[in-house]
Amino acid sequence: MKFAIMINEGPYTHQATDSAYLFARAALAKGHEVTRVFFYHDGVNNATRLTVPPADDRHIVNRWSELAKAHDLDLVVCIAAAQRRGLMDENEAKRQGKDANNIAPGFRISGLGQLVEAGIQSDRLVVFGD
Amino acid sequence: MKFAIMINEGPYTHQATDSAYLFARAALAKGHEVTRVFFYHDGVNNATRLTVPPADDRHIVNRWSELAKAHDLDLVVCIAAAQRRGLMDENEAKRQGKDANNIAPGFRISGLGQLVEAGIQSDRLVVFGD
Amino acid sequence: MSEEMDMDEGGTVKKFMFVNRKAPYGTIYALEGLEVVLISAAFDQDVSLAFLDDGVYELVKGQNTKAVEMKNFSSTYRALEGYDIEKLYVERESLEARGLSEGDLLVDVQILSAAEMGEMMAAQDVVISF
Amino acid sequence: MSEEMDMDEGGTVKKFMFVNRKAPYGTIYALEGLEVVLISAAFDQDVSLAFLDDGVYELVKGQNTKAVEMKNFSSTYRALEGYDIEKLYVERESLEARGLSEGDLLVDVQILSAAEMGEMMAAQDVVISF
Amino acid sequence: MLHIINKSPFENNSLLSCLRVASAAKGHAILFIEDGVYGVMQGTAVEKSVRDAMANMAVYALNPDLEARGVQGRVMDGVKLVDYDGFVDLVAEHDNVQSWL
Amino acid sequence: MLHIINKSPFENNSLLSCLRVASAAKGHAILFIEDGVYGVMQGTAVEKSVRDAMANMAVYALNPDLEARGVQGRVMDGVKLVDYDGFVDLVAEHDNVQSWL
Repeated sequence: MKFAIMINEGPYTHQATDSAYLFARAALAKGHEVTRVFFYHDGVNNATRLTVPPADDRHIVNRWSELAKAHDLDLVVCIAAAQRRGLMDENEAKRQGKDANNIAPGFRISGLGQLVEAGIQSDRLVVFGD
Repeated sequence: MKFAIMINEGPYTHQATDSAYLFARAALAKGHEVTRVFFYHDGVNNATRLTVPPADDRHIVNRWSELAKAHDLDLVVCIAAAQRRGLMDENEAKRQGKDANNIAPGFRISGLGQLVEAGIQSDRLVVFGD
Repeated sequence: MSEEMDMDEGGTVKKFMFVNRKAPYGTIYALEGLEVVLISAAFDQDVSLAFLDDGVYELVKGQNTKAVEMKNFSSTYRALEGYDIEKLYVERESLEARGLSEGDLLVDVQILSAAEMGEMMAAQDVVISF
Repeated sequence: MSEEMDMDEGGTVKKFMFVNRKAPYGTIYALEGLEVVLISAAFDQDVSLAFLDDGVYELVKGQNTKAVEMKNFSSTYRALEGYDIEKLYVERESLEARGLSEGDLLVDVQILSAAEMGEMMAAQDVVISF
Repeated sequence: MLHIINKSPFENNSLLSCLRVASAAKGHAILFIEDGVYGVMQGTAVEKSVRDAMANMAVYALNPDLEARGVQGRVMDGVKLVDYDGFVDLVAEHDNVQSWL
Repeated sequence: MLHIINKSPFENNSLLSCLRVASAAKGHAILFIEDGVYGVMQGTAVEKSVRDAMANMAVYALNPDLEARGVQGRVMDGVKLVDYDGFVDLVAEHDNVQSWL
């Protein structure tokens, strides 16, 4: 079955992204397809490569990057939500005249249409948020 | 009178930082002193210079930087909360081996002791959060 | 970055419901939720909006955000009709608990009982909440 | 970056209360709140902790976070005594509404009625909530 | 002591918790801000709780937040409206402040 | 339809709203996750509401979240415990899903 996942909260602050990750991993292990993970609202904060969590804690961002690599997942970060919160890739930084960028490997920035599309193309859309 | 302010939520996501800003501005206009603004939990996300909010909306980060400049405010970002969430200045980026940094002008990164100190040294501490 | 997808999904039309349960301004969910709704109009799906709990406050007339210095987005609900989004459902019990009636709202809506709202939700293909 | 301040504030001792009203794990407030409490111990202030509403869940015995892959921080409450933080107040009404009793908690606490809790709060110099 | 409520009482328990703890004694005041201001509207499911608390407590609401939400004309009698200046004054006038987050 | 509740019913109204909307008809199920799992504990102020809803609704709770919070031994009779695998199965078995955020 095809699952799409929406994540509305940032890493560590809310358990939403933990629950979504463990759900996605379980779905993949059972042979389901995860067609897209869409990061919206504060969920875009999961996509920064600048986090340095305590050594004895999980690394939420790296965990997503690794899952994406292992299963060719499409991790999409909403451009509008990302702009409000200071998440950008190299292209976007150039376009906005910013001197730095912070997107982690495996994430891509795109439009809100990708969420609606995921809803159309998947069998189920599950929202994780606050 | 000496006020200290604590902000626990990020920009745009929650009204906490708006309320804190308007409170601080009003306090300064009335001749009070704002001894420190301490950013904790997701509040650290107020300190990124990479936000690009819609043109017809307020620019929350710049507004803090400008208020700090005008009134010599001490805007302190908690180091532990910042590390979890991907906020860092140039020194911290070097120390952590990261290739980018994102702190906005007027903010400085420091320890949690700065919050307790602010509580000791001010007449009132007001918390804005979720 | 408006790389919208191919709108033709082989004629798939799904029932999408956007569930609004949060008040405006205190948090950004109502505003960013509305941004998804507007995008969804481009996909020719069967779109409806549900307002219950504090979500009914999104539709209250006479919002004036001048003194909080935030963007007033309430007029956007009036513009939904122009996007052919005309199915707006409001739960009666939520209005009553808040001392509100249909005349307090800034758009025409269909009032449903709690049980009718439950049936409406169950009939959807995709339910997106914020 | 532990540039702690000068601990000697001319002998000022203030009454600090940290108010815990949120459950652990669902959000990070309980964990990051505890980090502030530990730092406060270095400042020789009169520190107390209040647990009410869902904050009482922070103290429930037998937490095991293995399957959610999060850090179990509940043992830290047991360590507070070693930091000379011994004033832990729990509101009786909050326990009762949740079907809990003193024996379910992992540390010794003082149980207060709602009214007693209100008096305790009013007697503080600084109240920090998360 | 000044208590600050910033959450809608229809979504969250913070107002009722605050009243449970603070309304029995004299000397406590409440300021409603942000989504908390819905708590001072007339004709709601929580009106009676707030009215009862007003026997002991002074009750304030932040007018800019009421206006933002379009509810400034529906405030219960006896609630005093303040702007950000008045918010600052309230904090200064009370010995301590607690935000019920 | 599968309803997901992730907030404590003592802090937030989402459980009671879900029950108001969904418990009258057959065919709805609820899964409690994250802080929502406090809603399936015995002896609480919301136990009766949940028990009443069980007449029409199947009720599930995510065991990893119960264990994290130390409350896995206090679950009401009739609540079915699932792990993340079971969570995936529940989503697959129901035609649609709504998270009560």
